[in-house]
Amino acid sequence: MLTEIAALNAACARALDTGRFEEWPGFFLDRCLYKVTTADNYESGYQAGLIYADCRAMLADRVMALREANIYERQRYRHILGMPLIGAEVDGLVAVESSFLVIRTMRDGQMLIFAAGTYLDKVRRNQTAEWRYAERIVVCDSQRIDTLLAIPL
Amino acid sequence: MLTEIAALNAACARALDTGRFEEWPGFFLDRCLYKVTTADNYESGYQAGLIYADCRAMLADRVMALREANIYERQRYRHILGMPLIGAEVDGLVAVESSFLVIRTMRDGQMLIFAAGTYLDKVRRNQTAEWRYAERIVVCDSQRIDTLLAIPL
Amino acid sequence: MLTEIAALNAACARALDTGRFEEWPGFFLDRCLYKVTTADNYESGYQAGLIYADCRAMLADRVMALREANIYERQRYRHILGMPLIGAEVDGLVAVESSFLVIRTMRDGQMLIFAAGTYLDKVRRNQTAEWRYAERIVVCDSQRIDTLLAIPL
Amino acid sequence: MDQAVRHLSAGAWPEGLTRVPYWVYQDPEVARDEQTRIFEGPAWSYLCLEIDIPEPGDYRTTTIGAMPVVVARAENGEVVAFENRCAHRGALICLEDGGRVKDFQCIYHAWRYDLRGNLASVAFRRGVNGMGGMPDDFDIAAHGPRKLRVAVLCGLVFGTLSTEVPDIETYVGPEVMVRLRRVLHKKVEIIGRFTQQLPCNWKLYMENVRDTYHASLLHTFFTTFRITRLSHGGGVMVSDNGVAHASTTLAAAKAPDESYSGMRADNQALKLQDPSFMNAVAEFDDNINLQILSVFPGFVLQQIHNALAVRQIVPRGVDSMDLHWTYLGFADDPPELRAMRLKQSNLAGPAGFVSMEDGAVGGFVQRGIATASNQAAIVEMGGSTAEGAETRATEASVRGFWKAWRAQMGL
Amino acid sequence: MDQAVRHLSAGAWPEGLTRVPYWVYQDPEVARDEQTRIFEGPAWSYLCLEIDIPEPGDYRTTTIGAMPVVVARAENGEVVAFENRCAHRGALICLEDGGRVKDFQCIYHAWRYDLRGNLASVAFRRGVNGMGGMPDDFDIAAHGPRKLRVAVLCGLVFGTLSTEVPDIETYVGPEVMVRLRRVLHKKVEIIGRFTQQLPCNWKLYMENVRDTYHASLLHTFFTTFRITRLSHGGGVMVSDNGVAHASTTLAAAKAPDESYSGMRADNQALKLQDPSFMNAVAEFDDNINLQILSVFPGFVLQQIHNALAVRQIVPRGVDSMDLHWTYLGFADDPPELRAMRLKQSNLAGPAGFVSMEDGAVGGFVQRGIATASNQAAIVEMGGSTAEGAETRATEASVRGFWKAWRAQMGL
Amino acid sequence: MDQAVRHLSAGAWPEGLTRVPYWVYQDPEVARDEQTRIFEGPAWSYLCLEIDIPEPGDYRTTTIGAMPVVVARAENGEVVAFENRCAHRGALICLEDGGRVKDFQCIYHAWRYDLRGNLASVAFRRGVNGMGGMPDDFDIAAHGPRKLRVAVLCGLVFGTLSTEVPDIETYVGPEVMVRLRRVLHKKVEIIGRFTQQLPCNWKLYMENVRDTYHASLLHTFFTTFRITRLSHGGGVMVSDNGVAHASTTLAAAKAPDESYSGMRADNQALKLQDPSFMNAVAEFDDNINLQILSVFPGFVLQQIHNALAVRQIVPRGVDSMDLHWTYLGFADDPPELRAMRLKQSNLAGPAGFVSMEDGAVGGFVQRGIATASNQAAIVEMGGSTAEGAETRATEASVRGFWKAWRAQMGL
Ligand code: FES
Ligand code: FES
Ligand code: FES
Ligand SMILES: [Fe+3]
Ligand SMILES: [Fe+3]
Ligand SMILES: [Fe+3]
Repeated sequence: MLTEIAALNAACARALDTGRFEEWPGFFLDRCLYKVTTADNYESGYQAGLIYADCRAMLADRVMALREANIYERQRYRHILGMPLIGAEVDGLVAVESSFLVIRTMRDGQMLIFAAGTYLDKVRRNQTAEWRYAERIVVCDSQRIDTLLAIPL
Repeated sequence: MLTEIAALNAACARALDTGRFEEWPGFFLDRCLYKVTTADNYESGYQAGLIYADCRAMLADRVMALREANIYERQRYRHILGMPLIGAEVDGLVAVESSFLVIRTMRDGQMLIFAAGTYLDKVRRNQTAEWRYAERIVVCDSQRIDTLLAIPL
Repeated sequence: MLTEIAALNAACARALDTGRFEEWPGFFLDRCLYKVTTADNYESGYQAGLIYADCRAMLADRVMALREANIYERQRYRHILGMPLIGAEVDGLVAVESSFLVIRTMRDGQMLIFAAGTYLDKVRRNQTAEWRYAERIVVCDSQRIDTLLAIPL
Repeated sequence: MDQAVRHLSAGAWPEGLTRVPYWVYQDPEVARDEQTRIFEGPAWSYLCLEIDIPEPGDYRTTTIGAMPVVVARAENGEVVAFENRCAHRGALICLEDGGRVKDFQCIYHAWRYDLRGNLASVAFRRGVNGMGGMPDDFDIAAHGPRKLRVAVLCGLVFGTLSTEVPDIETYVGPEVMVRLRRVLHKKVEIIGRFTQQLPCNWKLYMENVRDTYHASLLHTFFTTFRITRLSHGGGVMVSDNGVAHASTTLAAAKAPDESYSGMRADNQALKLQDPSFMNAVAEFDDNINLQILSVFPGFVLQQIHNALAVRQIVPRGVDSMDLHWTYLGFADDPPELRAMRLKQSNLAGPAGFVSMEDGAVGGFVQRGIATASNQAAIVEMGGSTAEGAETRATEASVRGFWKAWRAQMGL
Repeated sequence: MDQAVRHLSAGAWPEGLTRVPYWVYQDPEVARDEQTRIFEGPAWSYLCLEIDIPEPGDYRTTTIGAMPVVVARAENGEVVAFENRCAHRGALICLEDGGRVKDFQCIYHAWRYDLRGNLASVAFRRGVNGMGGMPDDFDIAAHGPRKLRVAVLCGLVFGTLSTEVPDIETYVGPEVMVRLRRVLHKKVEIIGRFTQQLPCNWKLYMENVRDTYHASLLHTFFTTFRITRLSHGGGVMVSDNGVAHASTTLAAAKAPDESYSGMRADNQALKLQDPSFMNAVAEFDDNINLQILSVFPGFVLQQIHNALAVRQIVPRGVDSMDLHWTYLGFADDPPELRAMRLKQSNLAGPAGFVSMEDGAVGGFVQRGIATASNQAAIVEMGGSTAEGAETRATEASVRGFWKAWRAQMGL
Repeated sequence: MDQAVRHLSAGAWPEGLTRVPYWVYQDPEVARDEQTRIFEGPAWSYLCLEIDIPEPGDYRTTTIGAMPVVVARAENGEVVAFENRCAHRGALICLEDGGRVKDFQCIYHAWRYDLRGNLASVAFRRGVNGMGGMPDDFDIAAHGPRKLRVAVLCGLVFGTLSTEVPDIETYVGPEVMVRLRRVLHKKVEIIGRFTQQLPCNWKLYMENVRDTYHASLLHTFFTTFRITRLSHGGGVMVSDNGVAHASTTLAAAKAPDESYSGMRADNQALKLQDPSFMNAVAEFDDNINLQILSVFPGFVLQQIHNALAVRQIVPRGVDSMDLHWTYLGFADDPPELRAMRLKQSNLAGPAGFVSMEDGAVGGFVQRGIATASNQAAIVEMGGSTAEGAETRATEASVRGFWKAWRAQMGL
């Protein structure tokens, strides 16, 4: 199972790193919560996120906006993921924690530590028995975002 | 076993990354050696360390000092760990090598590559059959420390 | 198998990170392709590489040159590797993709995100049944190289 | 380029308000003058929210330009502020974003300050065993960090070192005060805090905030989903001194609108799979969808549907700045309204559908003008004055910014 | 040191061409003057390859020094170029490395430009519903980014803001033109693109390129495998204005050569396990193994056996620069020749066996001279003039660089 | 703030030694003057340990301020030093931290230097095949890097470019020489080397070292475990020229001590689980627990119980510096003493229980004074002179630092 969850995380990160954003919502269940926040906000109990989606449709809309509506300079992410820590299973949902690091590379080649932090996930098998995210809270260590956050973390 | 050691490394790193410093000495045996040094020092055979503890009590004292005595600006670590390389077992001690990267995030959100290097570990099962560190030599690639080294690596 | 490939990647990276360059060609088959390029070049179909070797002998010559001929300031790499993604097997060659991050530490201790990207590998067991690289295309996210590229990625 | 590439000639200024020479965004001398003449000068700077420091002993740290500042609630409940610099040898007195204390103690040599920043005691002032210590004539009362004049307005805390600048309401002006009170009409609650680092001069961001012309052209999302279009009702108001502005957009007419046809920004192909998050809850009894308000030099108040936020602009250098976002709700938000705020937090902020571009466009200008410091921007949309208008197809409010800036800079 | 550590005194210059004061690599004032006097002055800068923009509407972005530039192919097939800065408020007009467009539209307020950079339209110029918009007297034709003068030479695109500088061929000079045409005699094809960031002043790299003295001494690989040695035939040519240079090395004499014995660079112990990649395919009907050519200020053309490349030098600051490599083949390369180019791509570039050191040595100088700004380099090898010679044991071409540099800088 | 935010006015200086204007920590002009007037001026700078270069041909590289320097052991065993800059075109002559060589060869064009830094040969000086080469009148003896005057003192190597500065012992002064000899009384051995990068002006760190007032107030660990308290015996001595200082703390009186009661620094709740590492081995026949010694501009010698170290201060910019730590033992350390040194390495250094704060506090000051360059620090503890005292409740030694600094800067 550890390997399966690690593979889920890796595949999800790979979809983002290779620019195949359309595949990204597919790693989530229809009814899900995806939020990007920071450790300070998380600890203060502030509910808002930089990105906040309470269903997969909102994730799809985010991707659509990135493709069709929003302007941002060409950039790539590279996720480096830590080993997942599998937590308790509560009514079918398995809690998982994984460290992440994202390096952002801009069009001109400039590389930057864009984000580091923890994924606080709740995963469940879907109808076809594949692990999917029912919840993913992206808790960034830093409350500072360079320029903008376009591609999801 | 590889997975067990990887899990030990991950759990130890997580205790530091989440600020639960008090748990950190628990990953070591009572009689142990913990030292933070650099590749240059290691290769020169210089024995002193930035942090040097020859028993778990000294690790606990380090944590006590960080909590009660020392002043340093609020900061977080994020450890990203490589796959452990399991070496030879010599009288019950298994040699393990793992690459690490630590990103430090300061209160104002500034992120920095704080340290990268190798853990040269010797691990053994304790009475309750859990893997623990008998020795951890933290060999940093760089001999340069930014500002100060408060939280252990 | 996943673990075996991950171990191959880790061992190869370790040879480079510990300065044991002479061991590095040994991770490749006699007839192999090793190329360091960038995502932009790869997507544009440009064939040339920063480093380009179409046999193991050229890898050995690269190491010889680094040792005997080329001048570059003392530096170390630290590879942090992602979980390999095992792809299809086509006539005995298994396709593997793995994310990588390389931190370069200079003599004076300065650390830098030197490279991040993906290894596009084709691996096969050699006569002694060890996994080896038949092909390794190092696709860097950034087309920018700081100062020079001496040690292979 | 990693450095200035021009001999800059601060001082020369084109006639009128319709041209802005590019050296204002590049010259380190200008940045230094701004610190003394604006941030430490006769201007009110936003410091924090009153709810950040509800009780006596609560404090919060911030900066005015580059000056570190402590804001605290004194014993008598008064809000006070002072420079975050120890009178002894200059260390920061407070190292945290905020907290609660009995008094302040500098970590370096333990000099103590009361909650108002008055030096209260000097460690070993009398020495030890009759040796050392401070001279007897050392007058504690004569030393301490610089004190600020503070004003609390609708739950916002402003501060200034200036004794000349008029009171905050006069500074903002009656018209914009109405707009400010419209939004901050009851107790707010913080629902998120983020910092966005922008690769541009701080003035480029403030111009962007005041630039009613760009929104529907730069932000496709705005236009396509008809959140704001120049063809919608509303307008912009600017205080006489140029210091404050507010722009509003009325709810969209349902009628078809061809004014953007053919423009990149008008992409009728776009459809949302979950349009629910656009169903804003009506919470202000008017039909204003969107109101952006600013107070010179660095304060912004945002209402985009139910997405409320305060933004604080802090310069970091000629080509770098921090934008501190505080996402707000009201303390008495009913659940469905709060839920809508969380969903609509996708609209603004560093990842906002309609604000993401604002994080980058200042950098595009900074890079575009790299070698054009002796050229000038054209700020002529809507004429040449800084007066409000019934349209947003104007740069009047941007001109108002420069009116205020030049007055303070003496340029 | 992270900052200049001297009072610099630009202006003072030693007699003749044999000394170069170190402040030229350190003084920010000098860098600023270079931008105006050289990069925006009477000099031709390399912009891109003609094949980068084959069809009308194709464009590519680059910089001349720090000035952002767009190069485009106009409707009539002409190659044009203009500053990448919007006439309105200065945003970059193009954000991509290149592409194909019908016209250019600034993202900020949607002002449009035709392929030549002429301002074509202003969004909401007439306002909306009769309000706002630009003044009636606003003259679109009177505004736009600065236009460049463009020249296409052997598939290379050069540009300049200057109307005085003579045509490109006169600028390069007849002798070096012959060398340029020798290599670029037919249609090229891009086989790789890389950027190398060097920790040195841009002039240190250009000197290195023109420094025929260093190659066989710094690059052991050159010497040991006898790719180029000072004892080999060939020489260096420099245009009268110092602007252009070309150096050549003839195929090695087979005879033993003791001239390097005992030097680090001569390591006869070295043997290649796969020497095949040194078996260059003869493609130019002469016996020139190696030819390096440069055009002031920032263009380099390389032929090292079958490794062909164009290098563009872009300063980033007094102690930082970008080197943009474009690895080339010919469109009609037979497979075995193309295969050899790929193998020989190991010779040059950021990881090149014979060029790796050039990426570092400029930084070694920058650091070596850290506190020596009032000292000077000795550039006396081969005498004191900037004339070509039948040997490479000379720094004549380096002196030529300074001849051209001082003429433009008026120093 | 990423840049200076003030118009700085070096030159103006308050009366006496009790005020230090903050612009001294901020002004790039001051940093440049310091390089020429102090680091390259009449001051002795620490270069390395004599044991770093035991044999002829051994060398080590370092810097004096920003000037790169090579220290070498000549054939005759003499210690020599010279600027690490090639006489030809300025490249670093040595690229390693140290090593052993027969002579020095610049990698760029293979110019050779003997162990004293004299230019010995020029590659291809006579050209090749009768062409090229240096002019016949080129005088090798007339060129070479700047040589340093060197002094070896108790196994420490110091160097200066100045011929005026008196010999090192006079420079340090008799009183502090005694303190220096007390510690370095026999052959040392290196047990660790680390570099700490501090976010502050170098003078803030040197003030901290000389600041006997702060130790027990900033470093709780010191106070709580009674390593040093102002109530302990000991004192501070300052050389007449202000150049050198030494402070000492005698073993604690066993009596209870209320002088810190109520201060943060006095936390009697703290208990060590392993107090053994505080059981210092008595190795100097006196009851001095702790001695800190410094020599202007950048040398520090530390004895904290059995933790011995040399620290070298190297400025990197107005707000950045490197601190190079060399942890020492004696060559003849018995095992238990060496073991105690290793345990006590926890006390000092970048992670030291009683020094960690010193790495950060300079940055707290640098940030605290960001916009206070026209304000001044108060350095009045213990009066207004720079004379030694029998107490550490004084800033006399800090005033001594400024006495020396101003003398050299002519301020
Ligand atoms: S600097 Fe604050 S007490 Fe000394
Ligand atoms: S800046 Fe280009 S259209 Fe406004
Ligand atoms: S720079 Fe040293 S030999 Fe040329
Ligand atoms: Fe906007
Ligand atoms: Fe070269
Ligand atoms: Fe201290």
